[in-house]
Parts: sequence; C-alpha cells; structure tokens
Amino acid sequence: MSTKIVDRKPLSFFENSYLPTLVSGLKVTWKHFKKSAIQGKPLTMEYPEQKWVVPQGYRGAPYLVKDQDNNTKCVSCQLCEFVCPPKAIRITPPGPNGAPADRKNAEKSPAEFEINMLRCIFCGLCQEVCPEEAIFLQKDYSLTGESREEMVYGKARLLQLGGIHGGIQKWKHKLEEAKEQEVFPVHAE
Amino acid sequence: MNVFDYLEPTTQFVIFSAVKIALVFGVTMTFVAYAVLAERKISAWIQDRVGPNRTAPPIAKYLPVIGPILVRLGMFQPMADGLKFLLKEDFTPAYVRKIYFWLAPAIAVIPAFLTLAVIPFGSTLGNPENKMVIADLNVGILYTFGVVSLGVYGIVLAGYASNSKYPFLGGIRSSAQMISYEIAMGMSVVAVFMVVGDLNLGAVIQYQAKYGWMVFHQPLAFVIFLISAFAETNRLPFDLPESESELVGGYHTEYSSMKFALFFLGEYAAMISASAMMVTLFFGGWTLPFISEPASSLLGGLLHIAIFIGKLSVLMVVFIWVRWMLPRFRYDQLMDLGWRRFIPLALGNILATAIVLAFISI
Amino acid sequence: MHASLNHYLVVSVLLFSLGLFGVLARRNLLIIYMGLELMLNAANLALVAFSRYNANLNGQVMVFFTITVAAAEVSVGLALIVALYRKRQTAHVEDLTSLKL
Amino acid sequence: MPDITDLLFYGFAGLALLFGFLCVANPISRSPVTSAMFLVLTIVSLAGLFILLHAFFLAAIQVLVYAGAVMVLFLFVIMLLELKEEERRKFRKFTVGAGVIAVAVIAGLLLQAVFKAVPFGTGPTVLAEGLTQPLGRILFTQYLLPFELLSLLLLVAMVGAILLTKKELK
Repeated sequence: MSTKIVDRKPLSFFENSYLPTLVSGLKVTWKHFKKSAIQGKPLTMEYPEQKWVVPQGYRGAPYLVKDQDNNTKCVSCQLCEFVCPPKAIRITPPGPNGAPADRKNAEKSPAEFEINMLRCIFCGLCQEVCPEEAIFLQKDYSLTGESREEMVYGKARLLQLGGIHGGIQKWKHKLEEAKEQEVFPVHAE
Repeated sequence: MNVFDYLEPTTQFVIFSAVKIALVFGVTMTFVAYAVLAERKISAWIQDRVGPNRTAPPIAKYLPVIGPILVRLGMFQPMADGLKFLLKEDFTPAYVRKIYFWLAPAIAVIPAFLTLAVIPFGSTLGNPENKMVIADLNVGILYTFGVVSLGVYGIVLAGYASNSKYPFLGGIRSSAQMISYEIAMGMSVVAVFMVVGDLNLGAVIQYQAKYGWMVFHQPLAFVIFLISAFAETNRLPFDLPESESELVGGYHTEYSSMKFALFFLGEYAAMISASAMMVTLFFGGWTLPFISEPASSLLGGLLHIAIFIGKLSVLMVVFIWVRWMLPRFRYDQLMDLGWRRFIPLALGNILATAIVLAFISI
Repeated sequence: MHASLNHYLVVSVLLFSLGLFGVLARRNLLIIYMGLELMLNAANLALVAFSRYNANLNGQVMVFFTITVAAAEVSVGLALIVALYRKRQTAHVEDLTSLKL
Repeated sequence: MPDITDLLFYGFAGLALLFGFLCVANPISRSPVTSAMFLVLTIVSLAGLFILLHAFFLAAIQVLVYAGAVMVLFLFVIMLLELKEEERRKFRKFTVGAGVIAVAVIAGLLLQAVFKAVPFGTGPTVLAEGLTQPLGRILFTQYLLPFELLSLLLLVAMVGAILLTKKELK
C-alpha cells in the first residue's frame, strides 16, 4: 500500500497572519480557565480529602479474609504461592507439630503468610486459584511505607486489613452454580 | 534624612544607589518567585487542575481567615520551592567540561538582572533628586540591548559544556535564534526612539505622559517587540532551545539543583526585564493617563512604583498565558518569521515613521 | 599618575602586539581570526583615545565604521572557514598547504 | 592620590591585557571556546575603557555588536566545526620564538613612536564627549557617503556569507 499524500489547503493571508489561531487559542484557554479558576470546578480531585469511588471489580491489594465466625479461611495449601507470577507470596506451613486450624472443617492454617506488596502486580491469580476463597483482591490502591521491610505484609496485618468477608460461606455458591447447571434450558430447535 | 544631608554628595549618591540596587534586586527575586507560582497556578487552571494549594508553614494556622486562603492560593509555595532547590543534590556528570558547566548558569542569570539597571521603575521618592532608576544613562536602550545580547552566552555555554547531544543542539539553536530576534527587536524600537527623539528611557516616559502611550503611536513596533521578547526569553511558542518534547530539556538537560534553579531564575528574570522594557517603552512606565507629574510626596512616589509593578504583572500574565495558547514553532518557521517577516516589517515601520515625522516637521 | 592619552596608547600597543602574536604563533584558523579581532580592537582603542584628547569626534566615527566593517569581515571570514572546513575537514593552517582545493 | 577614574583605568586596562593574553596564548587550555570567551571578556573590558573615555555610544555598540553578535558567531562556528583535534596540538618552539621576536620588534617601534610623540601626562583640557546625538549628527552630515557605502558593504557581506556556506558551490 502506498502512502497517499493529502494536499493541504493553502492558508489565506488572514490565516497566515496567525490571528485566527491566536483567537481560537485564547478562546480555548479562557474556557478552561473560567471553569477551573472562576467557577471553581476543576477536573481533578483533591486527594486526601476527596476520594475516588472505586468501581466494582477493581483489583486492588490482595488481603486474607476471615469467615463469618472470625476464623482464618486459609488452609496453607500454597496454591497461591505457586501460581503467583512475580513470586510475591511466601507461605510458611505450620509443619507436623504446628498449631491446628482454628476452625473445625480445616486441618491447618499457615504459620506465616507474607505478601510483598512491592512485588505484587495485582493480577488476581491468587484469588482465582484459592480453593478456600481465603484471599481477595480488595479496593486498596494506595499502599505506602517508609522501608522495603514495611511493605512486606505479614499474616496478622493481612487478616486485619482483609477483615471478615461477610456472607460468603465455603462452597455455598459452588453449590448454587452446580444447581443452576442441573437445569438445562431447553431450546426449541 | 538630616544625617544624610551632612554627607558629601558623592557619598550620598553611592549610598542611595546601593540601596536602590539592593531593593530592586530583592524585589525582583521575590517577583521571580511569585512569577513561578503564577505560572504554576495559571497553567493549572488552564489545564483544569488546581495547582499548588497545600504548602503551609506552621504560622499559617494562626491566621484566622486569610491563612487558609493564602494556602489555597499557594502563597507559601515559592519558599518551599526555593528550599527544595537549595537542598537537592548538586550533581555534576563526569563527562562535562567542568569550568563552563559551572559558569554557564551564572552567566545566564547576570544579564537579565543587569538590564533592570536602566529601567525607571518610579518617578521620584522623597525629594526631586531621588530618581527611581539605578542608572540614568543617556544611551539607556543601547545598554539594554548590549546586555541582553550577552544573555545568549549562558545558554550556548551550557549547551557546549554539557558535552552531550541534546544540550548541544539546544545551545546551537538558541545562539541562532537569539541573534536573529535581537535584530528584529532592535529595529522595532528604533521607530519608537525616532518619535521620541531621545535614547534616555526617562525621556520616553515623559513623552508618553504628554502625548499618550506609545503602543497607540507604534502598534506594529509593539507587536514585533512583544513577539521578539518571547523569542529572546525562550518562552513558548519559541522555546526551541529547551523544547522538552524534542530535546528533553535542551540546554539544561544535564543540570540539577541550584544550577538548574539559576537557569530558571534567569529565564524569569529575563521575562521580568522584557516586561519592564515593554512597560517603559510602550505603556507609559509609571504614568497613568491622569497621573503624569513626577511625584512630590513620598506617597505619590510609592504609588508610581505600584503602578509600574501593576503594569509589569499584567504583562507577565500575558507571557504565562501565551504559553498555553500556541503550539511550538518549527525551527524553520521560527527563522522564517524572524528574518522574512519581522525584519522587513520593522524596516518598513521605520521608513513609514520617518516619512510621517518628516511631514509633521514641515 | 593620571591616565592620559599615552596611557591609552600604551595599552593599545600592547593589545595590538598580543593580537599579532596570536596571528603569528597560533595554528588554528579561528584563533588567528580572534587575534585579528584583537588587533582591530586595539586600533579602536587608540582611535577613541585620540578622539577624546583632541576634542574631535572624527575618531569615534572611524571606530563606528571599523566595528561595522569588522562585523562584515567576520561574517565573510567565518563563512570562508566553514567552506574550507567542508572541503578539507580541518581548520588548521599547517594542513592547508596546497594551492588548489 | 589617584582618583577613581584612574583606578578604573588601570583596572580595565589590566583586565583587557590579561584577558587578551589568555585569549591568544592561554597556558592552560588550547580550546578555541576558551579563547573566544576570553576575547569576549577583553571586548567588555575595552568597552569599560571606552566609557572612561566618555564614548558611551561606542561602548554600547562594542558590547552589542562585538560581544553580542560577532563573538556568538565565532562560538557558533566553533561548535559547528567541532574542533576537538586541534586542542591537543602543542605550540612549536620555532614559531613561538619567531612570533615573540617579531612582536617585540613591532611593539618596540610603536612604543617608541608613542613616547616620542607626546610627553606623558599632558594633553588638552577640552575633551570630547562621545554622546549619541553629536555622533549621529556628524555621522549623517560629514560622513554620510561612507555611512551609505557601509550599508552596501554589509549587504554584500551578507550575500557573500550565504553563498559561501551553501552546501554546493556552482
């Protein structure tokens, strides 16, 4: 495919004098100046006071969650550690002599669970892969710290930040999904 | 004042001049700082942003109503900016030509401030002998042009000293640009001085007080002077020496900290002196249509200085505003505008003025 | 001792000699050119001093002309150097020995 | 006791000679840029001397034309040609010796002429003032023809410079 050369319209004398450009430039700048300086409606937000409304499905920082009985949901299966692309997650399993899980329907919980937020790319694979639905990408987007060590979030901190993920009971929605799939829609062909 | 009278006239002159120099320097520095703030604020507003509105020293809390307003307007920002420039790491790359690299920022600043020496920024203060101009030269405008023409060295040397591609290109561009537009600028004011008949800037102001502002006598000269001033101070749309989208930062790519701040200072000081020149040459200096007599009282003198600074501020806003109105010129367009349009136009203006003046004198 | 005409003339002579030395001893065309400028400036100084101490402005007019001519001379001279550099890739007088380009 | 103008004279003269020396025979740097910068300083010092001689207009022109335009042109060409190679070459002993001798002879002759012509410290008391207006008057009356010719010379120089620096000479 060859390049098509488009003829430019030759400028008239009036246009060549730069005056129309000046006027239109003044018009545009004045419009914006009026909006933000005189009417006081700039497009930007003043961050710490006004906060952005995070949309549904936003992928923020991954935190561990607890179930409705305030028990740790994570069972230290290490699937997330395995799947994590930047290797941001590090789980220390409890080991043979470790403490048992604090809920009845689980065998163990992690001795330590660390996410390095400097490495995390917020891809959401950990949430996707978790069989226990124990880790969720939540809506935090402003993670700050004064040192690298501080940005490695430990288990206690992750649980505290994640909070109780209300309403979600283990396997409940899987059951619903399964039930849905039992009723096949019958199409009249 | 009485103690003053006992001193010799020469000593009095020296003391008075020193005070004037110190004051003008101080006021200009403050003005530069707040011009930077104005630039940031107006730019922000034009881009639908808010601009600096946080920086507050501890005392701001104790000012009842005005404190929050000042903080909102960013009035304390320049102090923080200055402090930041002072405290940043002063980095000198290993491959630069050291001596020139260190000298260039200083050379860029000095001419801009020297220009202010001949600007009459007020009429008189106290007694009629105290003229509000540092050096009342009879070749005022020539002095200005001479000093302004030295301003190019700072930029060229910065480009040369950095020993790297982008600054070098910036330096080369700037040397050609400044020489070209100096010619147009000089030619445009010739017409003004033909009308006035004196090179002293005080005489220009006296003339304007009597016959009205020069911008109405010589509109073409004003337009050429204004646009050339944009080119001389490297402001958009003629900021080719530093154009950040083509040359990264142009001549100051390799500079940081206080050395960079000096370039910054030089640019704004040059803008201020260009505005001051325009106020003096075309807008009647410290006069207004109904205030044209040299001040007899202290208050009147201060009022004249205030008028001057007010006019100066308006022109500074024009400088800042135009930055967002027009896109940057291409280099050949810049040269074309300078050599093929402004110089012939200015020459034609001189000719027309001469013909009109000849007819009037007959 | 008060500065008189002779003081200025001596400065002028010394400056002229410096320029001459530059022209004779340096090998870079551009620096030779600067030596020439120095000599011109020395002559200018002498002319201005003469003008001042003879109460006569003719000398100053002459200096005005000299400066203008110098500007013209520099523009042509530098253009020649640039053209020469394009042909030979050098601005060094020792390398410019042949009569033909 | 010498008054302030004398002190200024010695200051500016000393500076002009020092910078002039550093321009043509800089012992530290052979870079053409350094030479050009010292020439600029020489020119500015000379402008100071012009002011002492009450040639205000010429002082301004000196800075404006020489320092502001001519020397920028020099710098422009130096940077354009990128003269790195030349910086490293040394002076040759023979040329320097010959140069010094020639210069000494000429300087001696000139100095002798100066000392013979007028005795030191004397001169007329009526001094010329190089203000703009009288200079302009004499320029546009007595020297009108040379002035007009100069404009022609500048035009020719401009055309010549443009032709010479064009890429291909035909």
